Amino acid sequence: APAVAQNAAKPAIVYSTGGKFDKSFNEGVSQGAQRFNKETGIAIAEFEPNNETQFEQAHRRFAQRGQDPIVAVGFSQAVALEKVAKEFPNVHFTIIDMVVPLPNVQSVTFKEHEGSFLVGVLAALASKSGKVGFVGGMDIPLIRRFQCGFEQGIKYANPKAELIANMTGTTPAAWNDPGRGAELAKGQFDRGVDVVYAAAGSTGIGVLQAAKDRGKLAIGVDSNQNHLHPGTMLTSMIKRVDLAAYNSFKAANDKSWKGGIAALGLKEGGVDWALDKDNEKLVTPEMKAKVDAAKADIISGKITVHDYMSNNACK
Amino acid sequence: MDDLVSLVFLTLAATLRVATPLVLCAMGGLFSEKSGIIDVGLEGKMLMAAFFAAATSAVTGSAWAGVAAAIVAAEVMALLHGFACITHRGNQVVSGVAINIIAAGLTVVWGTAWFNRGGQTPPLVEDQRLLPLLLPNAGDNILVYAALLSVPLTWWIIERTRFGLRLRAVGEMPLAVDTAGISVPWLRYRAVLLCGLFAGLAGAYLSIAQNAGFSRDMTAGQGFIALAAIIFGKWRPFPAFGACLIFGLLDAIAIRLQGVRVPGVGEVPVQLIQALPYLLTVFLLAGFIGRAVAPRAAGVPYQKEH
Amino acid sequence: MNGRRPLPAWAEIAVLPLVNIALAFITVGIIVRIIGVDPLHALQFLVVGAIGSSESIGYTLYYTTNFIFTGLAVAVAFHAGLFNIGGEGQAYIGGLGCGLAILAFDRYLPAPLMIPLAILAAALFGAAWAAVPAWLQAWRGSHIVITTIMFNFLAAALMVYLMVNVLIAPGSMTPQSRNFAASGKLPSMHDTLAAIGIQVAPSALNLSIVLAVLCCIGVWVFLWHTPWGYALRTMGHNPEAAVYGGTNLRHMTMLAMCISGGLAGFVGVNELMGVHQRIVLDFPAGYGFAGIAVALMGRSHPVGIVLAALLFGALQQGGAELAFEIPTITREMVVVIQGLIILFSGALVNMPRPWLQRLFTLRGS
Amino acid sequence: MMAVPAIELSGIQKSFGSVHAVRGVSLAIAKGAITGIVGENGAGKSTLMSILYGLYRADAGEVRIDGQPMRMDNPHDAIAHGIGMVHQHFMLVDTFTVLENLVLGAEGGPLLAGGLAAARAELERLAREYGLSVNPDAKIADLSVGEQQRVEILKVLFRGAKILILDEPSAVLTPQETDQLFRILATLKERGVTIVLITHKLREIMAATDHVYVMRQGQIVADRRTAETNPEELAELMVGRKVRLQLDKAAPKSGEVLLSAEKLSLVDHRGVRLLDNIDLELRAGEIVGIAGVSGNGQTELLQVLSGIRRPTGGKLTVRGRVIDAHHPSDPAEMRTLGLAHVPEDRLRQGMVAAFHAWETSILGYQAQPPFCRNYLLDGPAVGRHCATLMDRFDVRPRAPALRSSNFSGGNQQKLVLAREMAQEPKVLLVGQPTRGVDIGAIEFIHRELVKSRDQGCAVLVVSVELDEILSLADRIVVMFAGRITGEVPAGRADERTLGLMMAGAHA
Ligand SMILES: Nc1ncnc2c1ncn2[C@@H]1O[C@H](COP(=O)(O)OP(=O)(O)OP(=O)(O)O)[C@@H](O)[C@H]1O
Ligand SMILES: Nc1ncnc2c1ncn2[C@@H]1O[C@H](COP(=O)(O)OP(=O)(O)OP(=O)(O)O)[C@@H](O)[C@H]1O
Ligand SMILES: [Mg+2]
Ligand SMILES: [Mg+2]
Repeated sequence: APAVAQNAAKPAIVYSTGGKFDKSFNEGVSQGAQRFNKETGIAIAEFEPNNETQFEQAHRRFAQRGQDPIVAVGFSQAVALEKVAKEFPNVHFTIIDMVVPLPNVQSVTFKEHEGSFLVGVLAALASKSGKVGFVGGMDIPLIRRFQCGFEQGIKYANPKAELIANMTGTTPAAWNDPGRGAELAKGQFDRGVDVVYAAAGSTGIGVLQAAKDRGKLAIGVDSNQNHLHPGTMLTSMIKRVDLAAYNSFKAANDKSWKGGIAALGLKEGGVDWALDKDNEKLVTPEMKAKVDAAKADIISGKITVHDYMSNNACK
Repeated sequence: MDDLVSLVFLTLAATLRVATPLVLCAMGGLFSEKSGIIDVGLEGKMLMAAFFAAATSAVTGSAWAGVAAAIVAAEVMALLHGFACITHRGNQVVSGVAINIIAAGLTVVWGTAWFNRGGQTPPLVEDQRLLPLLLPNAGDNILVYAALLSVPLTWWIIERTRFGLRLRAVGEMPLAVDTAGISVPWLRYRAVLLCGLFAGLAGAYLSIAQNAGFSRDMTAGQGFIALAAIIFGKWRPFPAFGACLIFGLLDAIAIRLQGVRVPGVGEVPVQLIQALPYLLTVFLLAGFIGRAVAPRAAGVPYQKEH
Repeated sequence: MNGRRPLPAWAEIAVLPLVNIALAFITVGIIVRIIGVDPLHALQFLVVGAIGSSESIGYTLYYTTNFIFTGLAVAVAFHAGLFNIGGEGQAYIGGLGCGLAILAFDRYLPAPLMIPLAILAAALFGAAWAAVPAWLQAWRGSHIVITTIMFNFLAAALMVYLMVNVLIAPGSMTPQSRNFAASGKLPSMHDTLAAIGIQVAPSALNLSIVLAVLCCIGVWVFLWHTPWGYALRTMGHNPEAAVYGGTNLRHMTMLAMCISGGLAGFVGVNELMGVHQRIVLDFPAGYGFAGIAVALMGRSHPVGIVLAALLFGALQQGGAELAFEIPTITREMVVVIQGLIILFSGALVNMPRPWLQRLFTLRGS
Repeated sequence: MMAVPAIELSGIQKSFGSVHAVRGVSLAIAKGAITGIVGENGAGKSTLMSILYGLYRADAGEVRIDGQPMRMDNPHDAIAHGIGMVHQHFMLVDTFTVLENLVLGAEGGPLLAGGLAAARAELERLAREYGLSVNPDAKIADLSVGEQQRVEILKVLFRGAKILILDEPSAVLTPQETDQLFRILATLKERGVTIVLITHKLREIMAATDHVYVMRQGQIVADRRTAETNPEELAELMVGRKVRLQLDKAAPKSGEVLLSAEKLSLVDHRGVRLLDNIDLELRAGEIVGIAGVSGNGQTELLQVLSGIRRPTGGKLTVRGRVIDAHHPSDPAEMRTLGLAHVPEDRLRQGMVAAFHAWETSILGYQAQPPFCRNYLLDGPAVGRHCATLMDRFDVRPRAPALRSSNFSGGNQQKLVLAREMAQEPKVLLVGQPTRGVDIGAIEFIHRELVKSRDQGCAVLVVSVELDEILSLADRIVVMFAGRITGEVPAGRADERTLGLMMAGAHA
């Protein structure tokens, strides 16, 4: 690793209660951190709280130790972070998936609905039966936002296409129940679904597995999951949390860090669909063309994808 | 018409898939409870087994090694339960709760330490798993058949063998067994070990047959459902099996019912559907299907000289 | 036990639990070793993390508050011979009650009225959630252990339904209610102390701990100094004698479980009113189950429960700090420790007794 | 003594925690003879036998069978050496059939089918040989106590025991059943079986045994050839001082009716008639004794009279308060009506083993002044109350703070009795007043009961001990199968006729 400068940043991450390896945004953040660490050799302090009241403790403790910047992963940290950010106006904070309007806080949110729209288009095109499936994790607005964007994408590509959606559960266990995920997927396959989109953390692993076992197509989420089952992974809706974390660290490291609010969508490259060697065979040129067109339209504003969370409804 | 048939078939297949771990667990629990040892720890045993099944088969590359490891792991937990409840006459429910908590923690601690994937094991490939034998779409792997077989087997052991007779006796009146010159602890240990065996298989099913790998808390309450099935079946193998199937069916239907609008009612809330098995159990436990009588000595530590 | 004389009472109460905890920690030490960390080093972090600063003490006491509530809940049921494993669900629903009361009135009522009302609501809802299994046991003879377990699952489902579909604040990212108005906030300890001129580091500790202490006293008086407590304990030890003594077992079962559930419900007060200031999901976070261990270790006596709760609180806080300091130790380690304590001081409580007896017999002769 | 004794015990010691139950007992049981062991409750008889049977492990001492030293670590060894035991408390699995209970532990093979068939044949043989007939397929729960004991004996014979130990076998039998039992024992003796008989009934000792040992406080205090002793001597040896076996009391001055039952019935949820049209009157100043083999409704009668169970038919009047299926009462109300109840089984009903004596001393009265003042228990007051009770009834040790379980059976009984009598009740129901109580304490308790009778209290005594009923009661009512099968004034009652009524034959 390269030598570390004295006045280098001392970054820290406070993960959400989902834990560092949630196969979702926490994991994305830690990947960003690893990349930063590889490039700069700077060690990154991390903490996985096991209940929400530890957020405030963690923020304060890191700030006191002169850690900077401090990245808080997940909306639920907002309240705690706001408090501590006021106590330490000279420390830089970054919060992901939520907005905290303070000068020394950088708020990064993602337009998951836009990314989901694209994979929705792809799903509709790839589906022969005209039936597409969605398996969500815990039934919360964030996941509804994925589903809603996905649905719009499907309808955009094939108005007659039908969406069969399932939520996995009602407790956080829903993020960690691949068995149930698999059953839900199989249930959808039994009803004719041939492309399924999993937005369910580790539960998704079961969904993707089920698709593989049944020879159906599956769409991964958050990080690029195409490599999990080359051949049945149609694509992944990538959410570049890693980028968000990485950029924050990098900026802090070369003293170009800025507060403010960033909502990262397709335009900003915050969300996207994954095309790589693992799924190129599955994506025909026409499909690619159609998706790229949609992407361009969204970026140019020709298509506006409705955001579920703007009114807690998909219309 | 034709696809209706296939839908029915697939629903039944799904039912069986979901019911398999319940059935195995229930049969295991049945032995334990019949011998007078309440087992709230089925969940924990199953979880441990699931973890070691996946971990071992990921490392060795052999599904069968995984199954073996699962059984060993579950047996260790079973022995712990026995050690606490039989040898040291501890409170059986407490021991069970402890085992559940310990399993929930240790699987992740070890998982993170060994694979650092936050308690997950690496995803398993084909030959590290138990695959369907005849009907790929039904997912009829060997353990499903094992579960189906375990029911008549359990019945036969309990009703038709010497061991079974003594098992039933020790669950009702240990003192009578003791005065008949039979060792109560040894009898109960054997019951607990049998329980471990079945729980082990159930765990293996979860992580290397139904799924391709372990993930934290992947048992998600199924141990408790199995427990409910036992009571529900009034501590008899076939009724307990029936209960497991009902729960399985409920689940299979729930999956298909999600988001469907029921005329009049409107869309049934997901949460309600997911709560159904628990609601049903409570309802049935409330004696609306007739009172279920537990083995008289269940939960009572046996002690010659108070 | 033949031959050896039974332990003196003080040893039963004081020495045995300590031995049990020691055994648990030794086991943990071994596990920690296995994953390659120096146990003593870890222990040091644990202790410092738990009581090293006024802030950490604050958090330790804040967790302790929850454990006192659930510990008492389990204990009261215990004394009545009932095994209440439903603390988790009762805490959850208790919190719901507390939250609903506040959401309904915080705009109109001043704190002095709002707070007692919310606390009452928490108790009532918790009690109601415990009352159903109690009724099922008393009138339908269903196994209370199983029903309370089932009711934990039901509580979770109900809460998520309400949070996601009914109570969620518009535009909120997560299922959480709108924030409580100022009158719905239970003053935090550091503010309260600051008001009387004592400065302590801010922490989650709030006035619920006072409520917890009051509950301890209340439970003690009720169980050992009122005829109803007397009848309740009689039922727990010997139902037949209770009937003979003129106690209606069904009513007593209801009473015991309602008190138990109400106590568990207060976890909601500490969490929602004291800390989150809104209704959130999963705030009971295992306190209900840990309550079993607390009650067992505390020998179901308020004093013992306070001590056990302090231990568990320190574990929770110190454990977090430990995970903070040593990356290889994950938060689940704390779960394991709790589990082991439950095992050793609950299920294996009898194991060290013979050793101690031998010890005392030797000393005696 | 004859050549080699079948059993030889030397220096047997056994303690339970602080209780030194057996203290260096040595004795020899002659082959092919019937040897009796007598002793007050808690003398250590059952414990000694449990040790011989390998159920408890002796702290010290040696056991010899046919002269050979043996280690009796568990019943298996004992059974292997041909020892069989009929326990004071039956060792049967209620939910099993007679046959299943018979084969338990002697199934003859890992599969049941064969064993059960063989057992059925063997059972018929034994039935013919000893006239011990029971239905092999009946569930134990459905058998009468007498039949259950028969099963116990069959179990022992089935295992071909050469040494048979019976612990208080006649406690639960009618005189007639007892006679049959002793005929069976005689037959067994002819066949060369060695028999050890534990009993409290000196009459049986005199009638059946060849040799008798007397135990007290865990030791053998005497050893007599039956032919050379008499009941008075044995009684004295048991208690350690002279005892008057019969109680002398003045004629009753019975007054108004305080409790009356008309066509009182009780049917349980399974539809079994536990009480069948009971008509009963209880007058001030008299003692009514209820005789009968246990399990014939006496327990239920006490439960209904004391308000623990509500009658399903008929009506009960207690000092003017009318109670029937629709107007049930409860023990609390009954107490306010001046009815006190000393339950049959003090440990299971009358007290809480884990409670301090002072807590036990207010069971049922905890909510009443002076014990409860403005919703709080008045500890000191209760303590003083308990101390006075202990004085009056000479409960030993005189320690209100001692755990109830650490009092001896007799003293526990005195404590419960004291609690109820202290309320100066108008009606006093007493179940098995002297069960588990030694002869010394019996005297005292009987005198107390008569005293309260003379103070105008209406006393109802339920006991399975005929002698007790005969010596206490002014009127004797006999119960059988939930019915009253006869009533006899104490004067004109004798064992035989009562025995017949107890067996169901109307007088
Ligand atoms: N289950 C028990 N556990 C512990 N100690 C016991 C138990 N039963 C009896 N004891 C102790 O053993 C002693 C003798 O009890 P037991 O009732 O056998 O005496 P006893 O000879 O019958 O006295 P009494 O003549 O008054 O009935 C008592 O002092 C009591 O403390
Ligand atoms: N399991 C036990 N634990 C503690 N003490 C016991 C136990 N069994 C018996 N004892 C005590 O040991 C002593 C002897 O009891 P044991 O049952 O042998 O008396 P017994 O002579 O059979 O009296 P009974 O005539 O009432 O049957 C008594 O003090 C009794 O209380
Ligand atoms: Mg005895
Ligand atoms: Mg006695």
